[in-house]
Amino acid sequence: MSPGPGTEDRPEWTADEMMTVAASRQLRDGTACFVGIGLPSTAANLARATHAPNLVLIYESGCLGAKPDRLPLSIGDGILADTAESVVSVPEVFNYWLQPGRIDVGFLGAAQLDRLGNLNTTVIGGSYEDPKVRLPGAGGAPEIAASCREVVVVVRQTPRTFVDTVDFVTSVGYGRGPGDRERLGLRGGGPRLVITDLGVLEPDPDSLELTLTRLHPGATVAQARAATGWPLAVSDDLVTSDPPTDVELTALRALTATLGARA
Amino acid sequence: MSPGPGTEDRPEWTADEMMTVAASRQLRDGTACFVGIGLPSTAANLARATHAPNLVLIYESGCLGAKPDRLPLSIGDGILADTAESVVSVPEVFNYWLQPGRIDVGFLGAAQLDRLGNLNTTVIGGSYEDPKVRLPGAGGAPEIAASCREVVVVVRQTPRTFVDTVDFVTSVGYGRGPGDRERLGLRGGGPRLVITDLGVLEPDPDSLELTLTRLHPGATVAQARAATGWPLAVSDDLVTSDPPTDVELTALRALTATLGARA
Amino acid sequence: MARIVSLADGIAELVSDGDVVALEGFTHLIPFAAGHEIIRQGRRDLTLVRMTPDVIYDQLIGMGCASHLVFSWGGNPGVGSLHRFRDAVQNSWPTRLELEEHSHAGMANRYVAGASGLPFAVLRGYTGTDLPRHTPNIKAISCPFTGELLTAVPALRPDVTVVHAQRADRAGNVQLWGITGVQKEAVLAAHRSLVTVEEVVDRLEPVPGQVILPSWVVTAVAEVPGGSHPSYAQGYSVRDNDFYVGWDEISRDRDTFRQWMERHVLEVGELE
Amino acid sequence: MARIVSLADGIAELVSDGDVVALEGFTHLIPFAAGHEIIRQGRRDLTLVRMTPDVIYDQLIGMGCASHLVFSWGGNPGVGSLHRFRDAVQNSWPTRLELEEHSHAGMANRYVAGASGLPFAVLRGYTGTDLPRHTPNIKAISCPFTGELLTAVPALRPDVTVVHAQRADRAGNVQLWGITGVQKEAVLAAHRSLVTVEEVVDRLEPVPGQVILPSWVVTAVAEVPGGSHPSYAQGYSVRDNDFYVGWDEISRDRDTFRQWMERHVLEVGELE
Repeated sequence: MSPGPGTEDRPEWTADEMMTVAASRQLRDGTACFVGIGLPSTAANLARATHAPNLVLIYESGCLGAKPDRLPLSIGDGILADTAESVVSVPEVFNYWLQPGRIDVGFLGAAQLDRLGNLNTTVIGGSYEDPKVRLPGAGGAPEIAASCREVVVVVRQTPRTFVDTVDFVTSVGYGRGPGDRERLGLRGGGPRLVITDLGVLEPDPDSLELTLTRLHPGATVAQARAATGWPLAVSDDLVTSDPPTDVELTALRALTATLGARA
Repeated sequence: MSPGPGTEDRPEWTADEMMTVAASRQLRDGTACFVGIGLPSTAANLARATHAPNLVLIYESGCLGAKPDRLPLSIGDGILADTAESVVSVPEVFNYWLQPGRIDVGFLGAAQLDRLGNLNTTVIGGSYEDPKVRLPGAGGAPEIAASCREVVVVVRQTPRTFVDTVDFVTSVGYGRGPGDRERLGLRGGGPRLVITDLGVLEPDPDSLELTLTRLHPGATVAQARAATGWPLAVSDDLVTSDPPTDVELTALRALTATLGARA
Repeated sequence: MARIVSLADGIAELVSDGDVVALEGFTHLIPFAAGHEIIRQGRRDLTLVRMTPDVIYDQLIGMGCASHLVFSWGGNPGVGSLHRFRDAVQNSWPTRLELEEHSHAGMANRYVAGASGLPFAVLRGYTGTDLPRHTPNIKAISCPFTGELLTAVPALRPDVTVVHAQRADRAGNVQLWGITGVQKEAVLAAHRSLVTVEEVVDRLEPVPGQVILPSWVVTAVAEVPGGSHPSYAQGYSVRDNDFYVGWDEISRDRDTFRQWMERHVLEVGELE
Repeated sequence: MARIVSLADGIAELVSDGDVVALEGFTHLIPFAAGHEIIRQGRRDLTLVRMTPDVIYDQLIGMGCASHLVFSWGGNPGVGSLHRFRDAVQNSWPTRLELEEHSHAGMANRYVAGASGLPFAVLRGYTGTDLPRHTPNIKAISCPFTGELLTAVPALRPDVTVVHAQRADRAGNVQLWGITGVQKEAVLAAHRSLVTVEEVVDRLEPVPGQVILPSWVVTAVAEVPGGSHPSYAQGYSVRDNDFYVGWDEISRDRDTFRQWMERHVLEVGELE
């Protein structure tokens, strides 16, 4: 049977699994990755379980080089401290490790994202003072987005998430366009990839606008356009992601089965 | 036999011993003391061995609450780390412990001191660029002098040391006089006592000029004046120090016998 | 020197209506029992400070203890939103909650400045985000050597900081280890502090990764075994992740929340 | 990832004439063997940086390796002056030595700024002293919130930092404990780093008070047992206080000093 998402009734893998696998593949062995909780943590631990055993996981709780054998529910589960090469204070992780640009990749999620990769995790609708939906807020994201050598965003693609204008800029992608990061003094490279359940977006080399460069097996350009709140540009060299391998799927499912396990 | 330094041939104690005992008596039990090496360290450890068992010794090497059972030669001997309640980094000892004014007493020595308690440990004679004598420099002293709730200076009294004008202000006492510490934004109280081998000087309540308020047994005002490079003011209420007790002398001699011992 | 007190006495003495209160903890060692005692004692108009307000702040907010929240991430980690926090912000229930919002890096440095006796801290942060538009105390500052523009945030100086730790000795020296977050800075930055501990012991055996808070910078210590549940104390307990997941349902509805709080917090004493 | 190298190769590769070099250590863990290798390799025109230049800097200065010294306390702790340092400052022997002088608090914060990727640090320091008159890079800075005047110092970014530690594992992760001074900051602030260690082991067992320098922020590790003598490595050796006392006599006279260095440093290989 050829690779693909199977039939609609019995997919061989879910779109979330494909997204997580695609994200994990972006992490090169031996690099250092600042890991947010949720999909980023799953993807980073999948990478460590497959092709990148020496990936250095940095959690904002202060765990440097954590090697959890199960998925933590929070960024501060005991398994992270137990397996870390060292545990430092929270001020130290931000000041000595993130801020100077030592971290290769920052993995972020978002509630909203615009075509220049600016992210919102603060408020949706209404005003800041009187929002329709109050989200958790910034956490480590603004400085992860500013200081990591590159940023990878992992987020499900929907018109509610992929919006023309974010309601609040919590974390800067490319700001208002070329030159903006430099003008703002942001020293990291910005969002290099946005990995979704449908495919992968990358900034256009000139305009920096997020452009569909890859589709996951079974997904279509029409689906991606329908899931995007701006007129989505599509690369001339659009390619299709390799489907998850058996090794990847087995490792991923073994990992997710352990989510938040207590012992 | 009445208290006194004995005969010239066989003093019951040396002037340095009297100075160290007088300094140790200034340390109240349960307070925190920032300890420089040399006489201050000896006095602080004597206090701990006698009337102030719960004196908290802070060494700039990062040893908080050190309880050495012998006198360290340096501020970083292993015995300090071995017996400390905690060992913190050097930036932390200055930023979290000294700078906010948490330390009750700073114990300092000096190569020169003027009538307003300003201290020099940098250069003597010539110019800064081409000095006659190059001394070790500032170390922790400027900020100890600035930030401790009070400062006690322990120094032998000679005309070379007690000078009209210090050649370099390494650490500020009362600057140029009343109001100067406040104007400079120094939050500690400044030098409350100068303890010498002849007696004790304290700032005049109005002028802040160091004034002889106490003589050690056997020392005279004439000696003190001769050992001072400015016209020394003498308090109307000049008193005589209590001589070292047997307990103090025994403890002091036991301590000094261990100076820098390796095991 | 820290005094050993009961939790009820410690809260009664150290936390007053209108205070700026930080109950810190980064997922690990969150002082839940102390928060519950604040709720039982009916404190009002608190300015709650914390990098990661989570379920205990959701409870304090939902019970009407707070009028202000200074924070950088208000969620149920790995689960989702804090419904009582959202209800307060979106609907002023049970009372209006004013927000002062930062990033983690900013909040961490604000504590560092407080602990260091400095009026402000400098960082690379916030630039280009919408946070400075809504949070007045984020300002630009230029390097006096290079002219480069950076960001300044003012020191945090809580009236009282409350943290949970594994152990204290009888003199009140406190020892914690594992993920120690920003707790040392939060205690050193505060005017007063209360530490709840799993146990009071004769002697603190050194532990790798330990942080020591000397007795002379702690106001009071209360022995409260299990005092961080459903958070955890490394070496004593594990995080009750099921509780955090279950909180989502309990807290979604105002009545369910109130009933849960009545039964599990208000009607029980210290030994919940 | 750090490479495991010989001391001679590490110095040859990482330390060049004209470099800004910090050999850090606060009484404990001073990298003497590395300093001796720099002397043997005949490096010149170094800007030596250190809070507490002591006997190894006295030796480097006396052997003519340095043209600049950035420091806060240059003495033989508990013994007295550094005679080679004094001779260089007072008489330009064997060569002129330019000083840049700070306080400990200032130097420590300069390393912190370097480690933090900031161009400067803020502290309460130097005010009212004569240091700012002679050290240009001490400036006033005002708090953007309160207007209060404080002091700014620029970040230190050595070309290379050299430290000694107790252990490394085979992947180059470094572990040190006891008095750890400003070594973590000095390594993180530097462009390159060399760590000499007492031993390379299979696995770093956690130790109370440990500082870990992950392999990915260290350039090279060299196994040099006893590499901090006459300083010490907690758990491996004790400070050779007699040597420090004896150095006073050896270093007082130029010829005695030269002869001692010939015999104990120049004529021996790595395993002095």
